[in-house]
Amino acid sequence: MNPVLAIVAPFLAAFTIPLFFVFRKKWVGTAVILFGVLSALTALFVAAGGEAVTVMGGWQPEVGIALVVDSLTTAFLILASLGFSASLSAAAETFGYGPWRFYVLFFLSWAATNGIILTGDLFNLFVFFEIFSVAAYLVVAYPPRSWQAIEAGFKYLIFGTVGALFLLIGIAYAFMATGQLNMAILARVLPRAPEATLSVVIGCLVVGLFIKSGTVPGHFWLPDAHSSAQTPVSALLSGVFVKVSLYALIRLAFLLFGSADDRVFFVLLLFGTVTLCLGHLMAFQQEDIKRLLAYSTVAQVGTIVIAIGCASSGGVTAAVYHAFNHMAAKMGLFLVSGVLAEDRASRDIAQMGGLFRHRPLFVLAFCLFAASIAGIPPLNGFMSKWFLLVAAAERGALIPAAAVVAGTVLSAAYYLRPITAFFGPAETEPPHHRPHPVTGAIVALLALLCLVLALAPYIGPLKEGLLAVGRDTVNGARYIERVLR
Amino acid sequence: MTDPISTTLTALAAVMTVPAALYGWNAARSRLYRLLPWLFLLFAWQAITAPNWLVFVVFLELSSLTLFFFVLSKDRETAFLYLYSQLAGGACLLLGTALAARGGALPAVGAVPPGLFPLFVIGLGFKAALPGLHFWLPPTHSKAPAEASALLSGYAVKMGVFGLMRLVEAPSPALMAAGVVMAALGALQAPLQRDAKRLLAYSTLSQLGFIVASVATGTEEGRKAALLLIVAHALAKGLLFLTAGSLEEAYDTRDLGRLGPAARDYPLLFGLFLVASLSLAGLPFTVGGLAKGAVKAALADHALTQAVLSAAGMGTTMALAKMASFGFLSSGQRKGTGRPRPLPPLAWLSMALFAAALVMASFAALKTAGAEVATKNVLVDSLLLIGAVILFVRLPRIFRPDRTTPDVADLLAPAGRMLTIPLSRLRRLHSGHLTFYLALFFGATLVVLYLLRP
Amino acid sequence: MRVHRNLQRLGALGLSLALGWWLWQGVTISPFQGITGPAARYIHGTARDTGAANVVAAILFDYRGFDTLGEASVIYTTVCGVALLFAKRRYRRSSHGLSFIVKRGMALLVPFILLYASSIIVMGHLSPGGGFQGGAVMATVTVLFCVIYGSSFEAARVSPKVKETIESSGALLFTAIGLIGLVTGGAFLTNSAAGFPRGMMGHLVSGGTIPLLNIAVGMKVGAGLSTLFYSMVKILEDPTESSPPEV
Amino acid sequence: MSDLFFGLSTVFMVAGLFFAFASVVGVIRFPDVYTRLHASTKALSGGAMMILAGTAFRAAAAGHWPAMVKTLLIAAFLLATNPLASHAIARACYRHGIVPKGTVIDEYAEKIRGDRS
Repeated sequence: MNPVLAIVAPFLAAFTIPLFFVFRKKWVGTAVILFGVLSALTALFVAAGGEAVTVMGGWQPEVGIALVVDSLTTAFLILASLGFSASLSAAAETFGYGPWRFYVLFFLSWAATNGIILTGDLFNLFVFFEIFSVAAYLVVAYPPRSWQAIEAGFKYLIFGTVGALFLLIGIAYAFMATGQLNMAILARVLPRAPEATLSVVIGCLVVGLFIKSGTVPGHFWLPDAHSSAQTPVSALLSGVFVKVSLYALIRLAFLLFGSADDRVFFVLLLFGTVTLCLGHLMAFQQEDIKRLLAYSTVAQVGTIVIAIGCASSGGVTAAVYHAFNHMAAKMGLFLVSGVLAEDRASRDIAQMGGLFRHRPLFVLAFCLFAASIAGIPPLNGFMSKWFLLVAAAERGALIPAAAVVAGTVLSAAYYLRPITAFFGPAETEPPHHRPHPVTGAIVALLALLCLVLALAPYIGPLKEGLLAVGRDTVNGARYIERVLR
Repeated sequence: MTDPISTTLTALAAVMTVPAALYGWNAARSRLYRLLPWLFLLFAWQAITAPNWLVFVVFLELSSLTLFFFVLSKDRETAFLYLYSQLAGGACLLLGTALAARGGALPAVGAVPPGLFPLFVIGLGFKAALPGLHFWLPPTHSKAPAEASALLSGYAVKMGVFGLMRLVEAPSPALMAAGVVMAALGALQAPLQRDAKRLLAYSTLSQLGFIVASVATGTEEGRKAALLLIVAHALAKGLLFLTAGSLEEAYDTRDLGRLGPAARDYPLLFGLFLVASLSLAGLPFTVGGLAKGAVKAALADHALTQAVLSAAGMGTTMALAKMASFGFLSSGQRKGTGRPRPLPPLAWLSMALFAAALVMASFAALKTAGAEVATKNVLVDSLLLIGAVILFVRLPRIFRPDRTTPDVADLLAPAGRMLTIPLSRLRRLHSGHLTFYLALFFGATLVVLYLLRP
Repeated sequence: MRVHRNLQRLGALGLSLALGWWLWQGVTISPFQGITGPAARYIHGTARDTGAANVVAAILFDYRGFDTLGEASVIYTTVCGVALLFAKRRYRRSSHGLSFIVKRGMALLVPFILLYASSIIVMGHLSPGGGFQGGAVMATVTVLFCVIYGSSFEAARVSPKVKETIESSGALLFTAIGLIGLVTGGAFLTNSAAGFPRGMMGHLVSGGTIPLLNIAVGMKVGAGLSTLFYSMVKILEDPTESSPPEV
Repeated sequence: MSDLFFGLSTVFMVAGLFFAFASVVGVIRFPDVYTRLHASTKALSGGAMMILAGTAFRAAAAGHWPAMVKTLLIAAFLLATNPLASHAIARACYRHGIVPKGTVIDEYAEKIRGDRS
């Protein structure tokens, strides 16, 4: 299947939903669901189709825009389609189909996400980042019921724009130095650029992606945006959007920054460690459950950045594996905490008493996800952290590795706070009780996904796939050869 | 990995868990707790028979986690203290394992590269309560439910020691020093406590000191002696914690200053207490006495260590004498706790099981050790025992249960306060001022560019 | 306090200068060695490859047409989002517009403006201009309507739904052309290789898909910017509701 | 013929430049909105018209007729829009409450009052 269809399918959805609204209002809901299924299936088919390269317009990669499918792309396509499908179902239950424009934005961001993952062209990457970011700013602020959400969206907008600016400067410098935009060609010619230019290119790209992914120092928007957004949106932000930027970081780090390897990866290790520590320490101090989860996301982003900074195939494997684990667990956590916070009409942890008796299954799922994120042994979070630790040890990065294990202790500490609150006594009975069948089903599926991921190192194909991602990604020459063949 | 050590410890785990599970069967709490001892048993077995350090750490953490939930049912703060300390130890071990796995294969449970030895010792030190890292032990043991204390003191800390046993293959003076300090510290602290279970906790610390010192010799003999003492201590301490728990159940207090003449109300309980404490104190021909003898024999080359351990043994005896005297024998001090509550039959059954195990272990040990070894030090041991009791009787002032003693754990609160300062700084950094954020960001961008300079 | 603020400003100045210096460090001014890479291909090969007279249009809509789809989608996203956030049913209060003279004068000019916009769009492949520019001019008309005739005038004549339809149809047209290229030419957005008429260079019908894509983008941008403007006008018109209540 | 057109175009352009310059001076020197508008509109209309007319003649001199027609069209559009804009600005200013400086008789105010009553 042609890779472009993974981008076109959600685009078609976004362009068609308004027409449905104008001409057949009743069918909007059905259309949203069908397009969701279609987009997910297309992406999965593209992922299943194996390695492929296609150039838009039938040109050579040099003049046209290439789309590339390799194992890293495959992994992230699967991650994105899982995350988007889960979030779409939750959103359909939470919002209904009245705000159809929300779904337009949703599909646009889906298309942009797939575009970022598939594209092999630096400027095209930037364009898709723009669609994706604009959609993200807007869905964060939706619905504009409180100043808090609008402020969060605004903050995200400012920071995101600064990040986009840095990305653009970096791309412009790269183009200025080489006259090329295709990533495979750039990987060949960029190292020949003057050192000073190269350092600016790398610096700008890295800093831009730091903002987009929420790594310190560009993390300031993240806690606000993730905690003020509506539940399905928060889940999407944490589960997929952050990962996509990290995907770009992985791709660019191993493809373009070749000649400055050590310095780049040192920067990644350094800032990853700072991010991890800061995220954990801030999460430790939160009273608001969604802010806690948001800061925990910051910490996990730090973990993944450390994994990338290990600069080895093991590190990339750990990063991808951890991205999957974090997607499954954090989406689940956001969905569950959304339901529980709605029951209590408050996001304050202190007021979450007695929810175990109120919604035992949701709370148990919360415990599972929290244990997974914190890295309690047999669960998936532990497995990926172990992969990461080994990669870090091989790299000789002792301090990041120590930070990761110390972070495990801290995260167990702050996740236990809401959990003990749930199991604790209730001052009053929760006033609301709305059934959440769809959210419940998604949470159950995510929990199942967590368990499957926990077994991934023991399931042959999955393990092979993960290892292949690491191997292929680190091997930049292979990518170049495949694109320019 | 199967060898005498893991086989013995596997069996010991079962012997410890069954009475503990029985004891807590009817406690007033969620029924899920009935599952916990068995979970603990499962994880402990896995840890003991682990093929490599990773599996060992994983199951060690899981067993700590089950005990954490036990403690959580009674006291939240202590539970968290316990969990953090255990997780910190686990984290060290995990890091060490990752570093040891650098070459490719997972490191088998055994000796590690010399550079990583301290990291592993620290990690296991959290579990085995090496001095300085023992801050969690007294509060946790005293505030946990009795059966959890029995498992904690009887088995959980021993898993850390088990790790040390595998780790230490050559004599390690540092570890021996740690063991001696532990034994002395526990022996000094135990007789001065007023909380019955805290007293037992310090006595555990002291006994662990014996075991660690014996392990630190790095010889096969030392390991065997340590194993014997582990068994002796586990059974005796399990029974002791259960009796202390029964006292608390009956009189609603663990304060030795307020406990009354329990020997009058529950003569049988006192009998069980005596069985356990005599073995623990090292009465000749009991398993405890034999084990201590074996430890001292293993430490034959280390005279100073031997001397300190003998003194520490007297401390243990004095502590147990104090518990017997104030907990079971003294009269008229009890204030308003009303009539004692009857103990459930399951509690009796579990304690009886422990006592039976203890007696059987004594016979078995006697049989394997032979009469010659058993009678070797009878005179000295008896003299030490009697001397300790005499000391206790002659110095009533020191042992009166009316004060508490300072410990490392007291440093935790000020340390926590110190820690809040950087935390609140960090919080103030996230003030919400967009311009400030941007300034920080651009500053960091400069740092990145600087680091990437050609 | 003022000292503090001045210090802050000084710090900001220092940061900007330092950052600017670093960026300046990276600027390489290499001696001109002729145009190489894709740029050379664009300059020398456009006429042969695409048959469009306007190289920029050829780059935008053929070589890098996929980027253009993305860029048009950025506008589409913005429009949709602003409409989502500022969703109000209708105008609470409309101005009466300007004086009779202006209204009448405007009425005479509007057809010409529309003609101009259309020419920019349709001749995008021949002369400077194209879908984005023409669409923006087109949207200007609706902005002028709002200023001159009052904000409810335009909505009464061109319903938002029509604009929605135009915008979405433009986007769909773009995608459909791309898909036709995929089906018949083997790759998304294939131009003449997919059988689109190549035409004579310099004529109105030339450049294959480029004029069609220009029209699609023009529809998307024109209707989109207009919707954007009116969504914001709705918020401005109603100061009481512009501040959302705290939840 | 072409020489005549060329000369005419020069004359028109010079005259146009003079008017444009005058309008600039007026915009700077005049005291309030209305008088400045007066300067900019009238003088600029005149100036721009003349320059465009000059351009048209020059195109005619070169025999480039389409260019001449285009130029004249531009002139026509300028003639239509510039007064409209000035009118709208002046009216808006008045409605906004800006009173012309030194006016004695304000007929517009009287008309508005008349309309209201």
